[in-house]
Amino acid sequence: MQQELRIISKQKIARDTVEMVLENESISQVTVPGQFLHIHVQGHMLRRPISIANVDASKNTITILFKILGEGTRKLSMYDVGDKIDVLGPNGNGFLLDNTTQASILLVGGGIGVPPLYYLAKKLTEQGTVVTAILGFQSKEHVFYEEKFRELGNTIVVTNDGTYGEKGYVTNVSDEMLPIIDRYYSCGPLPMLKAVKERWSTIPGYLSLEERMGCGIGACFACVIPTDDRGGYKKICQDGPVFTAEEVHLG
Amino acid sequence: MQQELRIISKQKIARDTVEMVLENESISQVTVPGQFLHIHVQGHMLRRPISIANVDASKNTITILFKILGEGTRKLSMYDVGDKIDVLGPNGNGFLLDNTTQASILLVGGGIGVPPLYYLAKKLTEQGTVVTAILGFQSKEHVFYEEKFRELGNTIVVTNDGTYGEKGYVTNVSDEMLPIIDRYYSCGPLPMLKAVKERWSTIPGYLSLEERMGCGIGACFACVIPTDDRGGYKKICQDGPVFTAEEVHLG
Amino acid sequence: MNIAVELPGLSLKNPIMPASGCFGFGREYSKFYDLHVLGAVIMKAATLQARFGNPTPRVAETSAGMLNAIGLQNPGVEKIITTEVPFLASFSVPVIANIAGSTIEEYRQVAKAFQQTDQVSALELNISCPNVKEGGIQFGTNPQMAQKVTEAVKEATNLPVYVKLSPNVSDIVEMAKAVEKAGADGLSMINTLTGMQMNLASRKPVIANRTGGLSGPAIKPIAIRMIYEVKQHVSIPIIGMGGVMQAEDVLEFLLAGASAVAVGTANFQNPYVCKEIIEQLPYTLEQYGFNSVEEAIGKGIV
Amino acid sequence: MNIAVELPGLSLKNPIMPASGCFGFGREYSKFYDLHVLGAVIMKAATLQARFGNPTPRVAETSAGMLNAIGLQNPGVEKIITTEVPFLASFSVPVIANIAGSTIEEYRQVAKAFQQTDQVSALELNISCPNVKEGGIQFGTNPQMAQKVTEAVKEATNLPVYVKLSPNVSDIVEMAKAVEKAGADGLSMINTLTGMQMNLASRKPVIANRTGGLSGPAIKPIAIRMIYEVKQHVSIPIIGMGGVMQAEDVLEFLLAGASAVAVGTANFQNPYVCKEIIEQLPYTLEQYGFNSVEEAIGKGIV
Ligand SMILES: Cc1cc2nc3c(=O)[nH]c(=O)nc-3n(C[C@H](O)[C@H](O)[C@H](O)COP(=O)(O)OP(=O)(O)OC[C@H]3O[C@@H](n4cnc5c(N)ncnc54)[C@H](O)[C@@H]3O)c2cc1C
Ligand SMILES: Cc1cc2nc3c(=O)[nH]c(=O)nc-3n(C[C@H](O)[C@H](O)[C@H](O)COP(=O)(O)OP(=O)(O)OC[C@H]3O[C@@H](n4cnc5c(N)ncnc54)[C@H](O)[C@@H]3O)c2cc1C
Ligand SMILES: Cc1cc2nc3c(=O)[nH]c(=O)nc-3n(C[C@H](O)[C@H](O)[C@H](O)COP(=O)(O)O)c2cc1C
Ligand SMILES: Cc1cc2nc3c(=O)[nH]c(=O)nc-3n(C[C@H](O)[C@H](O)[C@H](O)COP(=O)(O)O)c2cc1C
Ligand code: FES
Ligand code: FES
Repeated sequence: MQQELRIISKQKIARDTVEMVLENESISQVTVPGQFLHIHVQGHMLRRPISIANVDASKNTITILFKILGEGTRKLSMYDVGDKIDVLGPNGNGFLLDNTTQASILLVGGGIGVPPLYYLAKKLTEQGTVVTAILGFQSKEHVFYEEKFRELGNTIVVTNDGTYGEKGYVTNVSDEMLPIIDRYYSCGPLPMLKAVKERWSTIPGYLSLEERMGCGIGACFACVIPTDDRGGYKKICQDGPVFTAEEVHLG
Repeated sequence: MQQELRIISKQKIARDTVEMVLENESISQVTVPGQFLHIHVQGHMLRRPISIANVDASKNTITILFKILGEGTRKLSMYDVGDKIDVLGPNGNGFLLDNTTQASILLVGGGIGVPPLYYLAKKLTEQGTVVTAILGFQSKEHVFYEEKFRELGNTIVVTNDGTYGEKGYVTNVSDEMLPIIDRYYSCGPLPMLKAVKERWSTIPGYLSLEERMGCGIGACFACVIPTDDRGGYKKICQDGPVFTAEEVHLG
Repeated sequence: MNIAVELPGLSLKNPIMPASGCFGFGREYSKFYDLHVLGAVIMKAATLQARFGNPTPRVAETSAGMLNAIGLQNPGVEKIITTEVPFLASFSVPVIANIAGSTIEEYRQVAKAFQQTDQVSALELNISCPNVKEGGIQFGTNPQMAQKVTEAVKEATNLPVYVKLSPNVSDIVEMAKAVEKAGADGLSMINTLTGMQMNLASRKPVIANRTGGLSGPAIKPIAIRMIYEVKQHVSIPIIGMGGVMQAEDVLEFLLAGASAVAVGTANFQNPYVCKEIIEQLPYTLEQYGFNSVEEAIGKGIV
Repeated sequence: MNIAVELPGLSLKNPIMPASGCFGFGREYSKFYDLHVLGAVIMKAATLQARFGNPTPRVAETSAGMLNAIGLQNPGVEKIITTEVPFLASFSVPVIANIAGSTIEEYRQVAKAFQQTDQVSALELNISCPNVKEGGIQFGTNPQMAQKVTEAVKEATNLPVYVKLSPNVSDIVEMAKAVEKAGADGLSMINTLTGMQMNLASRKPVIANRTGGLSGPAIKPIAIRMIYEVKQHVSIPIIGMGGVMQAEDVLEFLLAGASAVAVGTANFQNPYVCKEIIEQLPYTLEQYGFNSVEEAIGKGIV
């Protein structure tokens, strides 16, 4: 689907981090956690993939959170409330909620990988699953959505420089601080995902991956990730962005 | 000078024709009729030259009129009141007012060549000169500023298709309809200027020329006009846009 | 308004087709609109064996353009024939197969393989892919090599062959003449220009393959110039491409000498772009005083 | 932060200079700021006799770029030496003379003429102007011709010679090696790419000369790629250019292998651009972890 979504609120929620609430009927009704919007920013050739961080199906709203990183996100941050943005979506597969068991779930998010986990946490707790979240940020001023996660479950914040919460990486959180985990879901930068996959190698996990995209819908083969050493691959935009930890080679 | 000018009003005054009033202290104080602003439109590599159509030095405002022709003017027309536009100017030489004689002056404007003549007419009548204006437009719906010119002097409107005023070209206006003329000033499309130069070949005249521009300030040699057959030339953006009818070869 | 065009092997109801590599095999875009509206479809490049392509990142954004180094990832010609061609053919739209290879022999075999199906209307010979280590660029920049590979493919197939020229050459006319002489039925131009972007933070090229092919509106003036030059020196028709975003661009290509127009990068920004251009084209032609597409072809050559 | 750079014949307090043809002889821009802040100034091309250049329109706008076909309009080398060079030299900024010609003999004579003044620090040999009928493009696309004209100019002058390469070639490395062998002290790259735009209403090319040179951000990826490739095959320094708009672009050129950077088309949009880039550059270098300009040169080559 390609649609124009009206911005109904915009807020800076941490350093270089913007929360935008968008209004749209159809997309908000069909979205599952982990999917993304492919956003056209005026004057830019390629769209920007941004995860869906929250959906309020009753109000027909979708929330996105993004970090001002380069030109595209900088311009997007300058759109005003009332403006419309052109999006493709919801794209991608989303997280498998797996609601057959009353499991204990760990969510591990790093920086701008945190947003999709929020919508996921909401959906998981709605179905009665117990979630524990580890949220990693660079430093205190980058922290966002801590309170919102706390409302849903036990939440541990770590910062690289120790200016807030625990010091270190998300994978430094010791087992004593965590319940017994049945499954984990993670999203964040590639080095973090590698470390997460290793740290929790004995339990099933789902990873949400990032890659530079062309089409964002599966046609151009820009965003492939190898699944084996024999030429097997998946497309992050279409088959992902969420994969089981085993099925992808993180290199 | 490069400055940001705030748009304080915007109005459609004829088919595809927009009047914009811009606020700026310094430019409005130094401008003479015939000069132009070199306007940067967001997302475009080259600036657009647009004549200054009026100045109110007491209110620090400058008026421009432009026709929506291509992408640049289309985007400019979509700027809102309160937005700022980035301009270079005032550029060019402007019309020589020649206020030594109490002359009878003819102004001949075609389409979007009319705007600079309005500010000129104002300045001429301020100094006591009698002006007659011939304003040519494609058709009735393209006519603008007729009333404003009438306030300053005798004004004859012609349209190519005869839907308003006299039918035909500005040069079709017969001598009987005109007073004795000492001098003329003309601005409009090149074919019109050629016809004007021929029609009033016996009296001194000033022509305001157009050409595609790069720098707009005399550095790039994009906008030259030959002055003879031996390689002589002038730059429209710097030495012009106004030239005496004799000094330029219209080809 | 008659917007149909007749080209060797291709009766096009309109001159618009997605460019190779920018539309996959149509599956994804078929979810946005009925592909039957298209003049034709050019498929993603086929090689003899399946290819994984280059490491990622494979794309980067540039001013009014993008770089790509996909590296000809494709499932191999056999799989394309059995699974992709029938899908596209189901929309009753002419299918053009883009073929690539590392050796003349590979080109020949891929071309031959497409003889198996009667659902492919023409071949587009990609002698200009800048993103593969072997072969690719050589065939595209050396007129003798271009001639040889064209001859080999012509021998191997009954289908009309459109040779896709690389703009990364000193003399595009020489290349065009060489492949015309070798029997090409038409030309496709232009492929991408080789470019690079630096990642300032990591201090290395953004694209893992280092260089990538530049496409999009940034290259349109180069495409127009090359088509204009070539049109005056060959008598085979040209499928033009490079930076087409809207119907006005299509008319610009027609005036410069293209007989049909492919749309690449624009699909990524607007998945409906081909459909929208097709709908707009009659109005644009009318606005500029043309009664048909055929009438506009080459009209800008002075 | 040390942003100075040492190049043959040029002690630059910073690596930024306006590109030839985009700054005239500095007079107009000197009204916007004190030209002393510049690393150097490259003058508009000089030919032996005064030239009027091409008919108008001479420029057109393209996506993220522009086309120009000025046609080397200039008052001739003698007049440049007597009236323009002293003006520029009065700002105590190194002056680079861009020289052009239709024959090797003309190049030689123009080069020789600049021996008269001691206010010119280096020559930039424009062997790549696509907008003149005779000579121009030949010297720029044929390695033997490029070598010959470079040798001739080197013989005629004691000044360091920077040869400005054309991007309209199949093999830029071959061209670079040829002129290095011929004694070039440095390279300037890139000049414009030959392009064209159609005027839909008039049904002919916008530019009276039909083709023009494409410049601006649209071509930056091509410039970066060519500099990256050439840097690995020559040992003479490169003055990089093509689409520079801001300090980040300068760093991109440095990483790709340029030792200094010229700014062309951007001056038309923002007459203060060179000054602003010079002011910003130390912060940009610092942001990406560099302590000097020299440190960044070629650091992106992997
Ligand atoms: C599936 C997915 C979900 C994402 N969700 C979010 C999110 O919720 N919030 C958020 O802040 N960011 C998210 N990102 C990252 C986001 O897409 C990039 O930060 C953004 O594209 C950068 O654009 P820019 O114009 O600011 O940067 P520029 O560097 O100017 O971008 C240039 C080009 O590179 C691409 N690019 C640059 N960095 C990345 C990156 N890390 N991943 C993918 N493409 C990149 C851009 O899309 C663009 O095409 C997500 C990425 C993916 C793939
Ligand atoms: C000294 C001078 C004064 C002018 N005053 C006015 C005025 O008061 N009102 C008005 O409506 N127009 C005026 N024009 C014409 C105006 O500059 C063009 O209509 C405008 O640049 C078109 O831009 P565009 O983006 O809409 O068209 P596009 O066709 O998209 O423009 C593409 C490029 O061509 C240039 N261009 C296109 N047409 C012209 C033209 N006729 N003259 C010069 N450059 C052109 C543009 O500046 C741009 O660089 C003036 C031109 C000059 C030279
Ligand atoms: C992501 C991508 C993949 C491409 N793959 C191919 C290909 O497989 N074969 C081919 O001949 N051209 C390929 N091209 C080139 C396009 O078909 C086209 O020639 C070029 O992009 C210029 O058109 P555009 O500016 O409209 O994109 C590819 C281009 C892009 C952007
Ligand atoms: C209007 C114009 C005139 C130019 N004239 C010359 C010239 O006389 N000699 C020359 O070597 N290059 C000339 N160039 C090329 C520039 O010096 C530069 O190499 C090219 O424009 C790429 O840089 P840019 O993208 O920053 O403009 C000219 C470019 C433009 C736009
Ligand atoms: S971005 Fe095109 S296939 Fe994923
Ligand atoms: S526009 Fe550059 S000299 Fe007139």
